Amino acid sequence: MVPLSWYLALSAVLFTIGVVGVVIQRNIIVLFMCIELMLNAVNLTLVSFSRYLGDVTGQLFVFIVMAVAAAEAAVGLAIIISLFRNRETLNVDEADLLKL
Amino acid sequence: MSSILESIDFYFILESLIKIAIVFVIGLLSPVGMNWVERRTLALIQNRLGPNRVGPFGLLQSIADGIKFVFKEDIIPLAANRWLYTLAPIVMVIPAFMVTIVYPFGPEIDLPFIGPTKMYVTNFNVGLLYVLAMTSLGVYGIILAGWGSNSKYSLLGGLRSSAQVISYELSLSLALVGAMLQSGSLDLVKIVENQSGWGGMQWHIFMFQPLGFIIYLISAIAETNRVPFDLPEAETELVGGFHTEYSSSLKFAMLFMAEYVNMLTVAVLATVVFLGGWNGPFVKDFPVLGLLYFFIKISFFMFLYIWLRGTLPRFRYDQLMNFGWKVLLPLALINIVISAVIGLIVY
Amino acid sequence: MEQIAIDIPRLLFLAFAGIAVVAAFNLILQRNPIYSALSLIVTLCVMAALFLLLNAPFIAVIQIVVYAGAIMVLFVFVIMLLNIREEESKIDRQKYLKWLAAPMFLALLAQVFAVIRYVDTTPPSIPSANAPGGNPAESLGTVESIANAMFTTYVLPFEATSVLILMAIVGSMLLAKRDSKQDIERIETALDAEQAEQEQAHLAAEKSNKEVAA
Amino acid sequence: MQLENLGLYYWAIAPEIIVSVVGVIIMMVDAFSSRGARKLNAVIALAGLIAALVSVVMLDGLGSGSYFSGMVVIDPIRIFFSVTILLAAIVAALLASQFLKDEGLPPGEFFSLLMFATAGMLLLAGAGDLVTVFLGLEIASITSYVMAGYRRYDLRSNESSLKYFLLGSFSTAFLLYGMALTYGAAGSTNIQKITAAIASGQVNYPALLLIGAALMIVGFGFKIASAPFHLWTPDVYEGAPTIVTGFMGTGPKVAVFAAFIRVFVIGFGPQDSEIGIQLHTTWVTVLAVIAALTMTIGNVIAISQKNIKRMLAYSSIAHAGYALVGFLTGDFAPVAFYMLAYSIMSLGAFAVIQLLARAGDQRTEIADYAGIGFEAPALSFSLAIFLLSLAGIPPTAGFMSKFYVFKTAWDMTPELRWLVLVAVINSIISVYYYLYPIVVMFFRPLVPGFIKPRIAGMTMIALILTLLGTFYLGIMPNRLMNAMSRPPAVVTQITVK
Repeated sequence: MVPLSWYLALSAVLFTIGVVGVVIQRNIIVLFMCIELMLNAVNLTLVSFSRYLGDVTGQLFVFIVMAVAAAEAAVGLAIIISLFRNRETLNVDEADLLKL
Repeated sequence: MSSILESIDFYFILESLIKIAIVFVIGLLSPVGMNWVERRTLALIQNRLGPNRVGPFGLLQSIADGIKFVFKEDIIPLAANRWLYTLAPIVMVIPAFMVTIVYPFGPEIDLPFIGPTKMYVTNFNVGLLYVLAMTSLGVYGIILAGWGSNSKYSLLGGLRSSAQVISYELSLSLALVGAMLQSGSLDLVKIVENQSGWGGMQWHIFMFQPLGFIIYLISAIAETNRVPFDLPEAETELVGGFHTEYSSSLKFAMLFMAEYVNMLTVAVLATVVFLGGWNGPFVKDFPVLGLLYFFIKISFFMFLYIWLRGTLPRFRYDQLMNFGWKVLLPLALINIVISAVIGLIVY
Repeated sequence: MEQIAIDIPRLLFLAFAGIAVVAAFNLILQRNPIYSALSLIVTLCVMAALFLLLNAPFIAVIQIVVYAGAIMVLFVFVIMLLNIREEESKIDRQKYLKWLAAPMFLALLAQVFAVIRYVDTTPPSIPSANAPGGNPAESLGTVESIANAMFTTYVLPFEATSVLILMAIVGSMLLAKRDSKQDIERIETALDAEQAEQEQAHLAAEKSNKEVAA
Repeated sequence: MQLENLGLYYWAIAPEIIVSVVGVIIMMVDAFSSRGARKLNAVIALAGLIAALVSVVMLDGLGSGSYFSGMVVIDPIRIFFSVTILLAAIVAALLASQFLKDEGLPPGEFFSLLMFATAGMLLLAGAGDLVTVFLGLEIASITSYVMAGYRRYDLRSNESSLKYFLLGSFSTAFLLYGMALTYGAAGSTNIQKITAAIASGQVNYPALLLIGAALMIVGFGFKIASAPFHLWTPDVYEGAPTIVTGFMGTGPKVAVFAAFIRVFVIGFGPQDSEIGIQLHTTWVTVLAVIAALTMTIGNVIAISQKNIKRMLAYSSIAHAGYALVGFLTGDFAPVAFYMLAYSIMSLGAFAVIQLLARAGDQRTEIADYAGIGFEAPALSFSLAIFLLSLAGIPPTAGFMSKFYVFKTAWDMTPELRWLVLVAVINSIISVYYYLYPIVVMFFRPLVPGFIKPRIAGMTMIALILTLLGTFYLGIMPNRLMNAMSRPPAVVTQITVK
């Protein structure tokens, strides 16, 4: 039996990699993929808790998270396409019409 | 370390390995046989002779082709992305072969010397979903081949194909839902066993799933990129589609093999879910008959593929998309509603 | 500290975890989006294997169908559609963020390992507030158990998901479709009306100016 | 089947059902009617929203309790926040008609998205379980991303939508991680059960609970645009179409506040156990600091803004800070009242800006407003009133709501009196930048090329409604406050009807 803490550690590491990716990546699509990675890391946490608590809620939650991720991906990629139609770059730094 | 060794059931592993080897060989050889049948049948339909020089009736032609694939020089186009170009065939062939482990070829048969043996490598609780998952991974091979070749024909072929596969996968999965509702399981073996009534003829296609079967069949043909939905490799517009840049080397052989194994998978799924799998008259008394029935049903689908290829013209791309989204998908949804209502009434 | 027992699940876990972490790093360090996407697909598939290890076959298969089979296909498809090749080496205006990333990473990791030590040393006090009766370890994670929960306790979230999906369909269709002829016409009429109004106002202003001058 | 045992009681989610069904109806009507069914869509949307409003009021009669196995609850928090959300949606629907016509945008999708967003917010406001909190939040957010990019031929709108989307989903991941850790620690996702677990001290890993709460603060903090997670707000508010800005600055924020209150004030409220006390003091301290930061940053940066939409964006950050002060009192009523008042005046201000900005949001610099005071008196005076109300000048809603929040905080939480002082100082600072556009409008020469905007009937209704609301809440708030000050019912058992 693998200890719960190993799963939690792995998912925390993956989540952190995702966060770092969001910070350092400049390509919008890759940035978006990093967010997906973060969501997946959370899924791992949920499933491992579900297993170790003997409670199905965690897996249900993962199911909902997947539906949300799918919806988010569809909308997000549509936004990226509509941006790309108007301006041919996918570098976050160049989307700077609205300055800070 | 001793604890690891103790925890392993060697007999089980040996049995599984032998089964996997058998299934793998079937997977490897089926393209050869199917290809020969396809060429000869097409020739028959088109009033030609077809391959007839190598071996009796040209039977060895495909094997000769296979040998040629292995020994031909492997050319990677200059502009291609070497890494993706090489990866694509591998990505395509692995999921295709991974599905073969859940093919339920027949019922439990009492083999001489060995005892009762299940005629499949394994089955699980979510077998049907596993098949869908693996087939959905196959699309990456096409996409990567199209992208990695760095040629416009390949790219267009890859784009078309991925759009087509995504679109038709929806109606394909939804068409299966009706049968799932009736059998109440996602386990392929249980689905087959559920159809064993009526002396082995209580197939789902007769038990309220004719519409589901038709939807499944059409989407399956589109899913495997066969005529009349072979847009991704429409020779007249796209040369060879996503595999334009793959010369007849081992890589091409892999793409080719993956396509045929996918066709096999789709046929197996149709057989299992709609045509009762190994079920048929007298299977209860002579389980070996199950294997024969299974083979006959698969062959029927294979012949259907070739027949369609010999007779039907190709769809136009917009027609294809419209058909998928505006006809098949709603029909599949209606089928689910019908199945649910029937399920409420009958069960 | 006691000897860590090595058994097959642990070996498998370590192998999968290694692949997942390497692939995740590859995801964030690649310059070419398609390689990033491929690394993410690898991570997702490995994650499915981990779910199998956790005795959650349904979630594992759904993970592959939904994430690897649908979401990532969409990503790769968009990368192809927009034909994004290698990023040209541009001047990275936010290079300092990379320096920010390293300490952030270390801090988070330190925190993570602190928690893990903590979790390891504290035994769980209660199994669950709402653990179902019977032997959950056997049935947990099968299609039946998930379906049972989904259509009883979680029926409302399940139904609400349909609203979410419907909305996502409407939204993405709206944003991604090309302007149809009808749309362009409508926008042009609106803009024309705007322009006409402005011109009229301009004329009126000139007229009043003239009147004032007169 | 024992469906009765599941707590499936559809009246308990009547508002959500009405709103989403109307969303689908609008899509159908739009698909099968000839183009230009804008008015019809707007009327259907309004009818649906008003029906939902009626059903929300009727929810009160059902009595408090939790339904659908604890997925939704009926309590005063849900009722008051739902009313605010629906009012915001009604005003947005009233304004949308003219906006869509002026810009030549497709109406059907807009109204159905508005409906789905509202359904998500209502679900969020009534969520009794972390699963429904997450789902409601995502329905509301994803719809907002689409609506921010609704003017899809406009680059600014695209960018706004993209930034909102990226940062929104980034924060969602944090929120979700927080929820996962809380689930692991408390063994349940149900807020009541979490409370019970904390109260009895039966928490698996107390450290995980603390980290989970921290991550949830990050997630919620992003959604309500509190500092230091506010960076997306000005860009998104500036780029989105103005009425969308108005709507997403109010509706989702109100709904998130409702969920925030339910998770933190009720779920992680003061408990007797050791972990409960530790958790409560920790989050109260953290949120107090965040509130102070939020108000100060919002107000200070707002002073230097040249664009009125950006200015209002920073002002909305500051208002989130004031609302957080109410949050810390541990009572929902000040926050509910504050959010209602804020929604009304903010939507009113955005309505006027939308009219003055014209198609494509061309004129949103404060300089563009020079001298229009007496050219378009109705609009200018309304804008002035809304700005004064936002600044908190009596006798408007803004004054009353701030007074209510600050007074409650001063009385109920003596240890946080420093925060109230910070808030009062901040309100005084804010008067400066709210007065600036008013000065520009009335005391500067008219800029050439100003066209007096045409005001359509529905827009007029919206403006009158918001004006009346601003004064009503400012002058006669007693009835509402009395209704709200019933003690929030602590739901202890699952009621099945």
